[in-house]
Amino acid sequence: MSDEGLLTKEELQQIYYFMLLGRKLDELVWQLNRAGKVPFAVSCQGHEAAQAGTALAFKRELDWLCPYYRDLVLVLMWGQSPRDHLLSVLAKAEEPNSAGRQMPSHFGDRRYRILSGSSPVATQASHAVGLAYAARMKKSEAVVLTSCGDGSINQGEWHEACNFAGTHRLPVIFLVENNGYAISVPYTKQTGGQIFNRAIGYGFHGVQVDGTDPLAVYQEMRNAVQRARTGEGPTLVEAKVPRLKPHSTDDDERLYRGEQELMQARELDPVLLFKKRLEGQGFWQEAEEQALVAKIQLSLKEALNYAEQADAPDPNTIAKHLFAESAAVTSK
Amino acid sequence: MSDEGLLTKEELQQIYYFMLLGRKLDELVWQLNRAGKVPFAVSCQGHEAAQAGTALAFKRELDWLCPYYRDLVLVLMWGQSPRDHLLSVLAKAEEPNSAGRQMPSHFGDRRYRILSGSSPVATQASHAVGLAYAARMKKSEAVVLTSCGDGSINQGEWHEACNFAGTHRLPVIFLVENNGYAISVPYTKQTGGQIFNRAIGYGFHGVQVDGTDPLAVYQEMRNAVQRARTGEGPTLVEAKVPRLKPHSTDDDERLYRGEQELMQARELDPVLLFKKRLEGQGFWQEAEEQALVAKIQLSLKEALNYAEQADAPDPNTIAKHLFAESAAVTSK
Amino acid sequence: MAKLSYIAAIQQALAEELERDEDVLILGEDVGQLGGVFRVTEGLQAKFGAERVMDTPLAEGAIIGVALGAAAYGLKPIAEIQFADFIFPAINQLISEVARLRYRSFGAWSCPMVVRVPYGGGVHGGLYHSQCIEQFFCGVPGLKVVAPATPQDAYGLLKSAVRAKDPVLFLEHKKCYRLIVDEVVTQCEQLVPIGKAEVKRVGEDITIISYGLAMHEVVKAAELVAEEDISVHLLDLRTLAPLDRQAILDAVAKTGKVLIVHEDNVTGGLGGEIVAIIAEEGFMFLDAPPKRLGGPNLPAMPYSKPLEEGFMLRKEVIAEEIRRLVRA
Amino acid sequence: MAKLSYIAAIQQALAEELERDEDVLILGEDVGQLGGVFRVTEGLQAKFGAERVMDTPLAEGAIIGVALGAAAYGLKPIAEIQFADFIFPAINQLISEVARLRYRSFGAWSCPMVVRVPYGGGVHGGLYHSQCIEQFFCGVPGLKVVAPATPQDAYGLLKSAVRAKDPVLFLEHKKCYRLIVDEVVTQCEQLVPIGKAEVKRVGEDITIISYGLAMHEVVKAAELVAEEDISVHLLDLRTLAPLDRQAILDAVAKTGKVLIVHEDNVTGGLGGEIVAIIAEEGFMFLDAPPKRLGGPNLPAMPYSKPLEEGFMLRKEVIAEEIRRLVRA
Ligand SMILES: Cc1ncc(C[n+]2csc(CCOP(=O)(O)OP(=O)(O)O)c2C)c(N)n1
Ligand SMILES: Cc1ncc(C[n+]2csc(CCOP(=O)(O)OP(=O)(O)O)c2C)c(N)n1
Ligand SMILES: [Mg+2]
Ligand SMILES: [Mg+2]
Repeated sequence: MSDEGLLTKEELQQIYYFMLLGRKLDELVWQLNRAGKVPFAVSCQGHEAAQAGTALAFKRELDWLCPYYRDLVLVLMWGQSPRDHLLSVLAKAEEPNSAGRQMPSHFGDRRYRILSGSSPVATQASHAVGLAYAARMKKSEAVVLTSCGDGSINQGEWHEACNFAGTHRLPVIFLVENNGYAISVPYTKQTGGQIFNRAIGYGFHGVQVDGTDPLAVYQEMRNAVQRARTGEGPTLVEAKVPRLKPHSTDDDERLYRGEQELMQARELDPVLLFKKRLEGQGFWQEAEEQALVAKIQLSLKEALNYAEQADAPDPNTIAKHLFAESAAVTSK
Repeated sequence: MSDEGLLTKEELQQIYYFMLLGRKLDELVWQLNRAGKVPFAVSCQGHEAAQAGTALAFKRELDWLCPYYRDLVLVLMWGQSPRDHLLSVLAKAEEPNSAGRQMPSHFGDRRYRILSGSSPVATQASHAVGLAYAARMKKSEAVVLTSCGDGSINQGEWHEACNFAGTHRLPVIFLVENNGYAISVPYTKQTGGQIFNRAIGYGFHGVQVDGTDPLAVYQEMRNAVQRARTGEGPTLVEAKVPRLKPHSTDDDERLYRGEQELMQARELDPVLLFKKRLEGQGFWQEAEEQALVAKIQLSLKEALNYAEQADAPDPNTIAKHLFAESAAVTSK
Repeated sequence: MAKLSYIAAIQQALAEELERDEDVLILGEDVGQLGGVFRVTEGLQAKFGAERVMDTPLAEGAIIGVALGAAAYGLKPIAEIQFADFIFPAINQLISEVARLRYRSFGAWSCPMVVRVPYGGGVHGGLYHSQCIEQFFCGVPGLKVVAPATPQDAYGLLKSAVRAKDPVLFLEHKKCYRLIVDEVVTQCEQLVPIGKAEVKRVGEDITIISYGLAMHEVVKAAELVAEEDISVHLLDLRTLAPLDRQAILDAVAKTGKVLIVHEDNVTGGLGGEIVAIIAEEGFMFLDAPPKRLGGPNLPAMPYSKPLEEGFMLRKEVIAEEIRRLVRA
Repeated sequence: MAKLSYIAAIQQALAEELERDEDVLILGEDVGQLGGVFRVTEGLQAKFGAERVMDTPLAEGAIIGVALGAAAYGLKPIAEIQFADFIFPAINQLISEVARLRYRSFGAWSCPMVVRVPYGGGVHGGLYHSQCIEQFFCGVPGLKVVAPATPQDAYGLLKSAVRAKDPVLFLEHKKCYRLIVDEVVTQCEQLVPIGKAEVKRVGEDITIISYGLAMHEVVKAAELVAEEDISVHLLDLRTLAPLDRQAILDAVAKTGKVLIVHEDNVTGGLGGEIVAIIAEEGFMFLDAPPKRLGGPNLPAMPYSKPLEEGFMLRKEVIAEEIRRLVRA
């Protein structure tokens, strides 16, 4: 596929910017973990292109997002800042997802129509369907995106959501970020059949796309968004991506992935691949790269500074917002 | 499809016998309900051919069954007697499914490897998968059949079972008896896509078959059983059938089905259709029909007599078999 | 003032709320064209359209998850779970999502929805169409659980639930639907508040705390023992979570003897929590051990009539327990 | 006799049972090659093969449903739910199917299986990796629920559970895994019986009933107050369903004062049932109101450290409550 015509140079650079921003931010978080400053983190590394290509296809000032824990690039493009994320990994009071109540990467942000999610996988899928139903009922043009991993689609809840959406032809898009693993369980022990083929059974369009190629993802997503926006119902997009980090900072992936496999995965690094491609097309130069990296690093440093100095949650707020009336619930 | 070669005349008559037996038994139960003797019943009417064609394809002295409440003909062919069923609809102590603890048609019979089922739909699907896994582990040749209605496949549990079976290529067959309704909810408001197509997404074979034609069903099932028995994994068989009765004796289907639609359904009565077909092939005559009906009615009368005289459960047994140790659990 | 059955009172409340607020919508299995398997929503789809009174696929998890999404968008969903017994496929959504959305987002999001659940036995429902399920939800922070016994309470609590800012599990006893008929003030804005119990009978000798169908059986038992000059003070909880602790303690203080009666299993049923509150905070009021009366510790009601009758609480048994406690 | 951590004791019991009976199999997410996210099943797949130690798809409902089918066939499945917080997708199978198979078939079928569930907080798990879930299962007839606090009990109860004829929910406190190390008699057939509590400390002034990680915090609190000459009688329940009523009543009779301590929410937690049993059957032993101490009524433990610490029970708080009760 020729890149020309599909996106402008500025748009291509925007994609690259967010991929790189996500990558650098993620790396920083893992450094903080290794330095003992962050007890737990997950990673978006390897999924950046799939997410950036996806986000660009939406009207992010109108559309809704029900993401999962790897979707750092998605939520950055939907509006959150690196500072938001650093506040969250440090579990500070002002972090926007949960005020420090949830683990990091449990995104949720009312400002940007990112619906708060939880840890049990795949529960967000039916939330997205409900948002889509409500949006249509209120005559909004909004489209809803929900995502999850390749293992998570095997939860019953995901199925129920897909069937509901298919039956009512709702404006919702199911993105599956297939990195071939659910923690240690490989695809072959996890999933019967091909993921994108599940769409057929729900009566909507399904497609598999190379998730290391943001443009291929963008193109399929654009089609999907158009279908959704014009009443043609849901789409399932399966993006094949490499998992470049262990499942989480708690995981030791050498117990189940050989060195060779890990090397192969690194060859699919979407940030490097896309950078090369931009360079090949004359859209990016080493000087620009260095300037951008420096800019990002500086902004991350400032954000980290801010986040580190921010207050931890006050234990006295522990009972707040259980109900609207916020009655003090005490441990008696 | 020519009937010749596929089955012998005796086998064809056997199919017809069980279809007719199921029909007459079912009619009797509904009469008992209308006469106030049975508080509740569901029906197999319309599903008889799909079930008879299915059962014939199995080794019923070896294979396992995890059925649902419409599967009267299936369980009769797997070994239960009309007397068993009448004891059950009358909730007598000696009924084999549950000793009167469950509603009628909640089949289960250790003698015939029919695993006890419950009311929440689709839970039996993963039981079948577990049986198949265990059978394979113990080097048995047994195949497992599980069935449910077209609405029930939209439960998350059904999906989880299918994916598990597909991933492990287990010897289990998923029969979906698609009668176009889940109580009052029609297919169009229930299910996105075509049911048999869901198999593709799980990586196994799926097929739709005319469930009013026992031979068509038999043929697909025979293939499915062979695949299962030879290690080629699961099959999903969708049998399209008419629903000839309301959902249950509690239901008033005129609230959601027009007279014309009901008439059309009656034209698809599989018992009548198969009788005509046998007659057309010279395999069945009116005299045989009359003799068979008389024989069935007589046996049902005897069975009913027996069942009516059988004892109701003793209230003192209410706490029995909660645990193996059968400790008396009292309401204190 | 009209005489309404419990089911008619619920239906009326639903119709009024749909009329009042166009963001209210109903979703569930068979609730549309059929009007529900119990006919609670009869006629509502014809009046308010299939978008606002919608038949869903057979998937309780999705019903609740979709309702959450709709609530997050700004609508007021009223979800129906066809039978309480079939709420388990949705319990992950209810506990992990619905009950927790506000708390986990520090108030940024909320989840105002009503989950209507026909529950309870005595209807020939067998093991899976008879269950009480309140024990699974009354200990879930973030959920309110309501279980009216009378048409007026059903009407007034349902309207409160629809207007509530947080999720409410609304338990409707199936056997009450057509059995319980009473005067109901409707079309009123005098809603029954969530969280308030009510004294349904004033007495001196013993306090009984109950709710749902069992409450009516207690009334009958109270009438039986009234002839023997035993007077029963009866508190109808109406809301099961959060419990009206003050009303419970006041009721116990009234007589010094307390019997808790519910249909749910004794072990694990709400009675344990109530007794614990009384023992912890009202110990000085007690002049005899508190006592629970409930279903046997068995997996719900068997189908056959003699077994079902053996399972259900009867007024004679309650009356006998009252006499024992009063005379002790 | 060897010194074993709680996790090593569990691993040893699993290995021995797999060795003893070839019908035993383990299934769950990541239990095979990885040996589980906590490494409880480490090395077992290498030793016993992928058929008997199997990685399942990410679907808890199927894990339990498949285990039921395997049990019905004659095998002895040990299912692992990766975190207690993720048991809800399987609760329909557990309550409607597993707990009820024997009862509903009048004993024709049975469902011997163990469901291992790492639970509890204090591990920076946040709202969804910290929960106590016993309140959802202790009132379910047909299920037994076990929650050992020590390596020996974990070892002995797990072996009993694998050999049991009925389903056992086996709750392993995550924080105990590596924190609690003790002498364990292994390779023995002296199994710890299901249904029996154990006095873990003999005392005179106050009875404390506890289980799991909280039990260890109680021990620390008991040591604190011992310096003030308060002696604590400590009962470790070990089995949560069915409760060892006799042991509970005996323990209360010993001192006349009782404090129940668990990590689960106070409201809805098992403490309510225990207090109710004591109030109903041991009223005459009590010379002060019983008291429950547990987690606040909030949806599990928040992630941030100060919030988590605010949530967890600390020995100082328990000690303070002991003093209050003893001096009252
Ligand atoms: C219902 C549930 N079960 C188990 C878990 C534990 N868990 C967290 S992530 C994960 C694997 C998810 O794999 P996948 O969906 O492929 O996403 P990935 O992390 O690979 O992007 C598991 C098993 C969970 N969060 N929720
Ligand atoms: C989990 C669950 N939800 C709801 C019900 C109530 N219910 C019983 S049968 C039924 C419809 C089933 O329809 P289908 O699967 O098409 O089977 P059919 O009766 O048409 O053969 C419903 C909703 C149930 N039994 N279980
Ligand atoms: Mg994955
Ligand atoms: Mg149907």
